[in-house]
Amino acid sequence: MKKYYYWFILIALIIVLILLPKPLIVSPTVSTTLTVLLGLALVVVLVLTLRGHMIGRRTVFLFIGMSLTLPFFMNFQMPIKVSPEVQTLFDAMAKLPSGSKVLAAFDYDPPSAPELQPQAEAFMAYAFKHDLKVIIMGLWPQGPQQANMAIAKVLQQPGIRAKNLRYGVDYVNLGFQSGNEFVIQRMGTSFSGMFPRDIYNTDYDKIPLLNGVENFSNIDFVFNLSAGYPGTVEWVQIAVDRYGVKVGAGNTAVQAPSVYPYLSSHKLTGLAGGMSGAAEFEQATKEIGKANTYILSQSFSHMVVIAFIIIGNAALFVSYRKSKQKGA
Amino acid sequence: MIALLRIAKSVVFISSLLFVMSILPTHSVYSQDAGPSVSDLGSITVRAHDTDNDAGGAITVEWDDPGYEKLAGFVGFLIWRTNTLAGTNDSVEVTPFGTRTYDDRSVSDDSTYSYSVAALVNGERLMSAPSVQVRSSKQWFDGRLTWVLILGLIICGAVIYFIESAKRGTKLFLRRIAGLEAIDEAVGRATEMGRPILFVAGIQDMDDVQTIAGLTILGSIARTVAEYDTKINMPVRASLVMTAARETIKQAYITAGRPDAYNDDMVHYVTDEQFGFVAAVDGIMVRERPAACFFLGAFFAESLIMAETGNSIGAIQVAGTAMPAQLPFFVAACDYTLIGEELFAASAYLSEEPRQLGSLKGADVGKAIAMIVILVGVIATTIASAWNSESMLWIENLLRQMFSTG
Amino acid sequence: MKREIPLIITFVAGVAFVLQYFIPHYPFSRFENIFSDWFAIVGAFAIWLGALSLMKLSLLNISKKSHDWPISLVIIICFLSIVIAGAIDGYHGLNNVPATSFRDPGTNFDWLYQNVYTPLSSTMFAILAFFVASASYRAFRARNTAATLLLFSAFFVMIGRVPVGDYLSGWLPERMQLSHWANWLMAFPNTAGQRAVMIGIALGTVSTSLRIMLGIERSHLEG
Amino acid sequence: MDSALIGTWLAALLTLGIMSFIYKDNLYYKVCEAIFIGISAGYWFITYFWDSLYRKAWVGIVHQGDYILLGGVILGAMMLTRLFGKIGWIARWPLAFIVGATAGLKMMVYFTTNAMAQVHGTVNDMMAAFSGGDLYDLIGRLVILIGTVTGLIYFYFSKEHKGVFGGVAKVGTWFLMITFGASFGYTVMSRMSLLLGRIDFLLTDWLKLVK
Repeated sequence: MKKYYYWFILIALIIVLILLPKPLIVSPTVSTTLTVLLGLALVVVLVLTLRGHMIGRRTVFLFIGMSLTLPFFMNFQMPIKVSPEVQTLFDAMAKLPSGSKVLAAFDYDPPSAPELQPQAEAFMAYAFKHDLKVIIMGLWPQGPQQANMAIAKVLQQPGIRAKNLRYGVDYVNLGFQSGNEFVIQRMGTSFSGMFPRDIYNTDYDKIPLLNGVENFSNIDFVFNLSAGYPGTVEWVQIAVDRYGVKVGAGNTAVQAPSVYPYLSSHKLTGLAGGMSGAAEFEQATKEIGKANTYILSQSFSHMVVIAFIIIGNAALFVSYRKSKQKGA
Repeated sequence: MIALLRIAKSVVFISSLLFVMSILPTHSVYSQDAGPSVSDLGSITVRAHDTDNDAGGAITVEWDDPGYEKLAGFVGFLIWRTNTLAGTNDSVEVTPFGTRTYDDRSVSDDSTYSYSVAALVNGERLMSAPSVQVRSSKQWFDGRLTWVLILGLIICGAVIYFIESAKRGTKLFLRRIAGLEAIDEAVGRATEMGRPILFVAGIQDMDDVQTIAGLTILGSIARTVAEYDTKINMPVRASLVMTAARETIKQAYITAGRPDAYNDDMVHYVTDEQFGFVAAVDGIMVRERPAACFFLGAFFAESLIMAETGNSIGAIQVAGTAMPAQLPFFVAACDYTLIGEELFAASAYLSEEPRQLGSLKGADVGKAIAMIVILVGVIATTIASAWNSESMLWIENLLRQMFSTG
Repeated sequence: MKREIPLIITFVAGVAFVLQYFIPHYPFSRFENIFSDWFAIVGAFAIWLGALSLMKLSLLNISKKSHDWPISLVIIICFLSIVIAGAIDGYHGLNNVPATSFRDPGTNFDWLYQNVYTPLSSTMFAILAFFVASASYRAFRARNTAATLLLFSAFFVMIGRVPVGDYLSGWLPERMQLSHWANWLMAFPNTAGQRAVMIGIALGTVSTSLRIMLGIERSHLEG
Repeated sequence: MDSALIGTWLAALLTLGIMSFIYKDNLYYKVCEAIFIGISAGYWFITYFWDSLYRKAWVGIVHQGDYILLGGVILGAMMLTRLFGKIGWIARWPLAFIVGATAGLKMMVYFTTNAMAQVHGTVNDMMAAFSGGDLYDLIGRLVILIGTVTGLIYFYFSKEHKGVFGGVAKVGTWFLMITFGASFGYTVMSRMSLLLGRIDFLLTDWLKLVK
């Protein structure tokens, strides 16, 4: 009979969660208390371990789960310092006069969304608020869909909805095109040659926003969201090196180190790398969104992992001590 | 105390490396191009020839730019083609900035062509004189791969030489590999405890050499399994691997003289989906509680999920893979890990067949060559750059040419 | 003969595919494409064997009324439901526009894919985060010099890649900051280790392939 | 109740089921695992059927006249002889072909891209360090050189790891450990965001607890 308790608890928990007030956000004081409690719990684990009680995997799992989940409900801002890379990216965007045409290349897929989607949303919101005309395209098949999701989300903001933005006039989605870096190369001569129709099958010539957009020389800035190949490296090597257009990028944490050399040689105009880059980008554009929650979760979880490694080694030391004392 | 010493040793090792590099001066290796200076522009010269080392159907066009590209209003170079047999003209492609060569892959080997290149400036076409007539053709040998062929022949020759000499009875010395005794130990323990063995040959299909290497190790394990009547459970992710693994285990049972004890269901297909397969393997581990788990083959992100689950049930675990990114996880969560090449060597060791061992000796020749080339190359480069030695520069360039792969 | 023919086939196929690497001339130039086409087709036949094996084991469980027989029933029902959905949706109008496929958004097959297959697969992938944590807790211990090096290099890379690392070392000159150390470790010692492993793997592959082609390694062809 | 809402609930319940495994194996996980196996095996079965058998083989041979694909069909049919006990041994032929072709193909690919390109890279790195880089670069490349050579010595099977040779091999294992540690540390961080994505799905899309 006892094993059915788990089921009752689980179902009751789900019902409670559904009945809770929404959105569920706790005050900064409670948030700080929760953080301190989490820290104290780790100290307890450390003391237990030092006394020789090794903790089980489930406790580790619990800590990871808590550290990732709790920040979602917390109402506090990590003090985030905007790094020079992100500042450069933001400055380049801030310099664009309203009506500038920005090409947004979405080169990622859903698994990278936690890191890149917040950047996409912040970018779209910023662009729409400052009347930048956005031309979307993707070298990854699922990129343009991710773009549409970001647009749908930012269009719900009251300030942006009031602007009555029109598809085809204020923004356009050209869709995905296969061919990797060759797509960028061909776009250097002709956009319409590479994208004869947009994602909704409208002819390139019939879209007002694209009137007079022949190649990169009609584009004021390229913003590239990239999770690998093809991505930022290809954009820099072709669009920047050959056609001299300015490219700024948002990258996943895994991908970012490989584009740092371009940043130091000033070929790349700014970079938001990984979750922390996304959070900084949100700070810079003042479009606070998911990344500021995510970065809290991620930092918490990283700290927990590091804490566990330290605890594990502390335990090792103690056991060495003990065995030495026994030996002596 | 010992632990402190170890940590100190590692700290010194890493931090001395890091410290030296951190106090060194910085300077950027990137430089800017000089600005354009164009005065009078001549005409474009065009050369066309059959594309080298290919399967036909392609002609390479090369041209030089007297300076059009630096003019404001320059759009690109237009490649213009004349089919001299059919007498037709067409434009092939407008090339992007900085291009001086173009492979036209839309020609037929049965016709001849002549090419012109036009600079497109402010809507004008500044056309060059046509090139000579050319015809594309197929080649029987890819000239860029000459050194690959020579080096490949040396290493394959070494492998075959040692196989042959082992066959004639020459004693070959090979050092032992730590993970291998563990394989026997693991099988032995499972037999003693009367619990099954779990074997996973990676998640790739038969078109990966690692899968085949995993199956050859399975062959050795299965012989022991058949002798001692241990239970073996082998879930697979690809149906072809299932067929091959069944053949392998069946043969082991026949060799052990117990063909009737063999059952096809020892090897069973689960699903082609990577994580569906993982979910199933995890389920098998926690329910059947195998005493020993073998993960030998090509693995991806699932490596740690499986190895950690195996660890949690207290199974003795032996892993081996040639996926560099997954090795750390196996090293962290398994009792023994065959690192990279050891996976390929393991089956030869386990078979104890002289011919198999000979092949390892051949691969060692390859490693020796690699080390010698690296050292010679580095020494030659050092001397060449320090004393401007001509002969060393020659060696340097030769090595560079030998090992460039096209 | 039963034994020799497969060995001859292996040898001839192996040699042919080594040769195609060097010969751009037709028909060698097409070998790689032909192999991948054939391989896909053989795989499509072989998956019948796999599916039958899965169905057989599940049915066996049900007929024996073994402990978990309803679970086996779930497998069979799910398998059949998506197969039937995919078979009905299928491909339509192959040569005319618009051609529809069973994978298009809005089909039953796609609904199953989006709401069942995808969440299951990404969650299974995501629980890796838990295992990564417990593995680091257990494995990153300074047990011996090798383990200590593993610990330190992992630690540097980890802490160098979160903002905390830069807060901790922000007062140092740029070259000595943690993020810089992390990048250095990735760029140099890490590359060295990777290279040694990769060269070893390559030579291991060559010797294994030769053993296979020469018929010394043939356990998968007997039985 | 529209199908999207049902879909979200289904996805959420399946997500929780898989997650319950980390606590311990239980009936809920077993059911989710069975659903996963059934659905994904069926998914690949039907995908193979339409893409490889229908689109590639049937359309290729019957509609486009690419008769070379018949070879694949014949090999595939041989594979199925496994179902008929007596002539089952014919199934070894396609297996022999695939294994042989793989051996030939992969041998050359690995030899050039792994062995030759990496040796080339190591030598080239030193050249680059001398010709253009600064001292920082040079030290780094030197570390690559030492690490690569000592690492290769670890993989050298023909000599016992004793004396100087053993010492050098030991340095090789140290480099391997640094490599493994670095990759591990690098991955720990990127894996967290995968789980973050699932938790976000549960809290935002399903429970709508946060925006």
